[in-house]
Amino acid sequence: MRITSGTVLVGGMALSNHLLLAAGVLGTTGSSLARILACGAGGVVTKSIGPYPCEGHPGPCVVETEGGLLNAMGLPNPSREFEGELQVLAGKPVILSIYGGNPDEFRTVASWFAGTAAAFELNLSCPHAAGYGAALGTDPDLVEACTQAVSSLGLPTWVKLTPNVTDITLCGKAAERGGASALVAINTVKAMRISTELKRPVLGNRVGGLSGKSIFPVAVRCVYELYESCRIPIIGCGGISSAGDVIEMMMAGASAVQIGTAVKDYPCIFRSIATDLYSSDGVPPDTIVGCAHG
Amino acid sequence: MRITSGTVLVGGMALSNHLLLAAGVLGTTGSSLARILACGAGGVVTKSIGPYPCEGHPGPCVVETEGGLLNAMGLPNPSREFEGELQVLAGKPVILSIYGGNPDEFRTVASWFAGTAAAFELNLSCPHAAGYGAALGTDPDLVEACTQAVSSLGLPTWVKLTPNVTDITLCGKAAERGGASALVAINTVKAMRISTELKRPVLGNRVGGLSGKSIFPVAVRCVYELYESCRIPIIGCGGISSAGDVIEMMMAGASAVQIGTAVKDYPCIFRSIATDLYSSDGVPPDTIVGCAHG
Amino acid sequence: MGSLRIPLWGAPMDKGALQAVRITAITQETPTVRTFSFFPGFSFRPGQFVMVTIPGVDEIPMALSRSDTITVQRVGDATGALFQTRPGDLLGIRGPFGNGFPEQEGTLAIAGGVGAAPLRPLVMHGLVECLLIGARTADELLFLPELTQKTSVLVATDDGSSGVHGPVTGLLKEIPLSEYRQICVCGPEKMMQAVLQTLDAAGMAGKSYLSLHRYMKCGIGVCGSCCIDPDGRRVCRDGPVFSGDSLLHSELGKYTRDASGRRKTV
Amino acid sequence: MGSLRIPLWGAPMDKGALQAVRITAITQETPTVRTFSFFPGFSFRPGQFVMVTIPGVDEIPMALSRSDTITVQRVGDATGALFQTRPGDLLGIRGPFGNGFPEQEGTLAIAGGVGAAPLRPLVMHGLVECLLIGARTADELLFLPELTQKTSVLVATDDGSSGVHGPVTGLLKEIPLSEYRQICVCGPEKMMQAVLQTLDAAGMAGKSYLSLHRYMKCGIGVCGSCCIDPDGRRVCRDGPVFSGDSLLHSELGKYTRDASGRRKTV
Ligand SMILES: Cc1cc2nc3c(=O)[nH]c(=O)nc-3n(C[C@H](O)[C@H](O)[C@H](O)COP(=O)(O)OP(=O)(O)OC[C@H]3O[C@@H](n4cnc5c(N)ncnc54)[C@H](O)[C@@H]3O)c2cc1C
Ligand SMILES: Cc1cc2nc3c(=O)[nH]c(=O)nc-3n(C[C@H](O)[C@H](O)[C@H](O)COP(=O)(O)OP(=O)(O)OC[C@H]3O[C@@H](n4cnc5c(N)ncnc54)[C@H](O)[C@@H]3O)c2cc1C
Ligand SMILES: Cc1cc2nc3c(=O)[nH]c(=O)nc-3n(C[C@H](O)[C@H](O)[C@H](O)COP(=O)(O)O)c2cc1C
Ligand SMILES: Cc1cc2nc3c(=O)[nH]c(=O)nc-3n(C[C@H](O)[C@H](O)[C@H](O)COP(=O)(O)O)c2cc1C
Ligand code: FES
Ligand code: FES
Repeated sequence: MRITSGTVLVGGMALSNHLLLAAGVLGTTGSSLARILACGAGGVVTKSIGPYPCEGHPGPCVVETEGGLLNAMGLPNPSREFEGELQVLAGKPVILSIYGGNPDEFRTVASWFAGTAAAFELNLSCPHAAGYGAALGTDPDLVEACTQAVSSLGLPTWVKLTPNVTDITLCGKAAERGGASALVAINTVKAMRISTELKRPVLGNRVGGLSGKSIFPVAVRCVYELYESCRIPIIGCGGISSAGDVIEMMMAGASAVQIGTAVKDYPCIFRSIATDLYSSDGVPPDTIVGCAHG
Repeated sequence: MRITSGTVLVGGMALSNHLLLAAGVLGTTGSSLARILACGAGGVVTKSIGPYPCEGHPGPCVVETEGGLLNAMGLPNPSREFEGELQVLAGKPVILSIYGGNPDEFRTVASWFAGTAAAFELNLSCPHAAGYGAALGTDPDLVEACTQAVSSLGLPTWVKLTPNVTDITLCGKAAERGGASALVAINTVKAMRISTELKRPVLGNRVGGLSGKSIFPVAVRCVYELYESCRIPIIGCGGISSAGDVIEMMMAGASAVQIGTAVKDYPCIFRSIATDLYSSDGVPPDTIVGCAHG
Repeated sequence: MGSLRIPLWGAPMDKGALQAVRITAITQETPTVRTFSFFPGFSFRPGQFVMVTIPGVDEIPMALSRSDTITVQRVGDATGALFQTRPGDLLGIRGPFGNGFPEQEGTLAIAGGVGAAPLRPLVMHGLVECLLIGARTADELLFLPELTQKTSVLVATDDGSSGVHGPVTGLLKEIPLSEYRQICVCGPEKMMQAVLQTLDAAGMAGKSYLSLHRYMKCGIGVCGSCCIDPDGRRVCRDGPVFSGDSLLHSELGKYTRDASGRRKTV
Repeated sequence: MGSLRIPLWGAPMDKGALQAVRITAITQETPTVRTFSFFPGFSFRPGQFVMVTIPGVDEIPMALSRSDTITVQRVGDATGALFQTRPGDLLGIRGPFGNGFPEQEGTLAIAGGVGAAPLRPLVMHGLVECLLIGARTADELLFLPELTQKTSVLVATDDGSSGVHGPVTGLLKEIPLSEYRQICVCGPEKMMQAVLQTLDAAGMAGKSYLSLHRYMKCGIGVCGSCCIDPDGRRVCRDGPVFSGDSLLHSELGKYTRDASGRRKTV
């Protein structure tokens, strides 16, 4: 199955295709983001930027597992200085990922970038940063408040959700109430590996988040559940590595997708997926979004 | 790293080794359970038995995914007639898995088998059975009440937890308050796959549970978290397929383990793991349980 | 069990996944049996089965009667829904699963009713020297013209409308059993039990291979619904074809289990 | 980049996982540099690096100076903690990662300080015809006796305590650059920048290979912390060895980024 290409209107953005770079993957520098755009991505989400510069967790920060990656980067970021990185990206479809410890911090960071970013994505979902990410994102009231704080600035505001909750639709609905333009699902699944030789968790932060192929079925389920409960568009993320995965996510209810881990081995995966995904005799994308709910 | 063999005292049971069959895998008939014991399992958990016979969900009930299995069996079981199956297992280390829609149903089923089963395991965690399993197991109060209803019968009562919650330790602590003898973590991770050709979810029940290698890092994390919060023993389950995995689970905090999906390709995996796991010059198992928390 | 005598046809399949196939033709074989042809087909070994999804209804096990056909008797909901499909419709397929029959020349095949389906490929590839085939009535005899071209066929019908009057076991008396290298059997449970008894009396249980039916949910050996007593072997994975001697003291012909796992007398 | 001239030693490693190794020996090479030998070693190509975990402290990138050694200069917390370990202690290793130097004979190697570590295997395997080596002082010259046995060595020191007085670039004037098939360089950023300028002026940038250092967190090309401007190449995955001409208009020698991603002048 293939779909027709064309401008993708989603969550207040107009993208050249359905394939975006996920937050935190090769998103620390402007030139890296530009490289990914040159590799065929329809849009790029930056590394999550916070109210203060942060060096992240001690290493190891990433380790490969069977079928996935486990990471606990700890949200390293240059904070406001990231403005410098965005200069080479002026006019490009760049979504700035933001984290903060409360609604005010989210708004502060957003206001710094209101002139340079095309949209915001709120990281309410990182599972391994005490006081940030999922620490807020598991509480629907805080999700609503943080979303509200940013969406009121008037730029498209995407909210990225964590799968590590009993009911992801409660958080999706809270973001919708807060004025989100789109939901992004999912961030990593809380996980751990232990080095039996060193007798300690592999990651410096002990607990981390699982990404990659292993979590694809979890991501599809989350997108499917959100599609049943929310009206704003959903951007699917988690374990996508082929055009078939993109179609599957779209049938679950995603209007576009983000790709993270799979970029590691092949930064130009965007171009190769697009080649497999689009065809002039394909079906219109709108006809397949959510079609598995029939 | 190897450990010494010997009787394993865990959750009110005395087992010949650390390796148990997980609930619902080849656990529908007495002869199948006997086969697994003959294949070297230290104990077997039965298919979950409920208050009424149940045919389960329409098919497909199981589908393979990369690195795992997705299932939505729907708790098929012969209910009280399962007594007949247990006859060939008299005196064997059989743990009866139970499901019910409320504390009374749990107690009723348990009372039927109080003479034949060596212990009970409460399925408060199956992610795809409306009104059962995780429908109760995500609510700490219900976890406590169901545990209480069964543990008061006086037999060892294990409580199997779902990872599909915001904080698994709340459910672990609830089970502990209810008088559980041990915690079993984890049941499957809620997930879905869609057939892009058929344009519908693959499973008859649409949503199912992911098991196998894909979820091992999630299971290790859950066991690790429970070990920090609870005092009763933990039985690790989820994606275990080698002696190294068993050691890793024990270091996370597991006193014994259950194996499900990996049994599919090789029912005698218990014997082969035991061969790799035990050695007379190994370290005592007690010295490694939870050692990754140091 | 037997080395590979029959070339594998078609594309190998990702056995784990659910693959869609499109129905290309539906052939009425007998009043109650239809063959569904589909595309694409895939490589298999005679006696293997697939799990067939009728979308939105259920998934059921079916032997492959060719690399791209299943031959189905209408008995209930799922087979009924299958009979409602038309060419062009999609089905889901998982498999092929199970072990299949040993592939040896000099085979005596014994088929009852739709049990002719998994035996058909053995016959069509010239491995079967003689086929005993039974059905309720003459018009329920499956694949007869085709099979007759490839092997010598003896017929029995319950109502005597063709061949010997009575069960297919009646034909066994006339057959020099020990002259065959193996005996492959598929049919209704009671028929297979009767055949096995006769073969055992003739000392041929060890050279016979029976394809069993049990309630299957996963098809891959994990759920336990198809396990047989007393040894807990899985029909889907350790079978569906078992040697006759390994079934002599089993539940075969005595009881089976339903979808919930409750025993029911055969 | 270059075909495989040097046999791979040791066992291949599961690159994805964190593997423990045991320190077998610690050698004081210079007042600030120690070589840590460990077991087991593993196959690698000269110029590749590993991510080394000092348990409970941090993980840092280190070039392999042999298949089972790293050679470390003490500069801060993690290297300081490494200097506290003893033989028998465990380290974690991920890797080897990165591309390594092309393996060609007729190489001119240029090492500054601990930059001699990744160049050592090239020399020891006879690929290096001439080595220019620099350090702050005579006693900071790394591996000197060993290297002198395998190749002709020219020395420069900042304080003039051995060889030419001044930076290693000073030696370059005496060298007939175009006679070498390639020029491999590793050392402090400023030194590499100066070397590259000289090589470029001599028209040799396209035949030179520089091993870069950038802040690394993942080592496998996913986190983005080691990316260089202006093209976003990843030092850990697309490097650490880059051809000189591809670095001419890069951030090399100008700025680098710290753990948080903030730029700092070199
Ligand atoms: C390995 C194997 C190969 C088979 N090959 C063929 C074949 O080639 N042609 C053919 O017509 N039939 C074959 N069958 C039998 C076929 O699977 C059943 O007739 C079919 O499942 C009935 O489904 P239903 O919903 O129409 O009937 P229902 O009304 O659901 O049930 C009727 C009877 O069919 C059987 N049955 C139902 N569901 C299943 C199931 N999931 N697994 C096993 N048995 C079931 C039970 O005995 C049940 O009592 C095979 C069975 C097995 C196990
Ligand atoms: C590919 C590569 C190979 C290397 N090979 C060697 C070698 O063979 N021998 C050797 O002594 N050193 C080598 N280094 C440098 C070494 O990684 C740093 O000296 C070490 O990380 C310092 O850690 P620290 O905690 O002791 O210092 P800190 O006090 O943390 O920092 C001191 C400086 O070291 C650098 N640094 C710190 N952490 C990292 C990191 N994670 N990644 C990269 N740089 C870092 C930074 O420039 C920092 O300013 C290599 C670096 C790279 C990228
Ligand atoms: C190394 C790494 C760093 C990440 N950093 C961030 C981040 O800063 N902010 C964020 O919202 N998500 C972050 N993520 C999560 C990804 O954006 C994505 O949600 C997740 O990895 C699942 O998608 P994938 O399987 O395609 O990688 C990170 C993931 C990885 C692997
Ligand atoms: C086919 C299948 C059926 C299962 N049935 C049950 C069940 O009845 N009760 C239960 O508590 N868990 C059931 N489970 C969950 C397993 O017991 C186990 O918790 C899960 O599969 C993770 O372990 P694994 O990765 O080793 O399979 C089932 C799992 C599978 C794959
Ligand atoms: S059908 Fe599941 S084990 Fe055979
Ligand atoms: S260190 Fe992570 S991309 Fe290079």
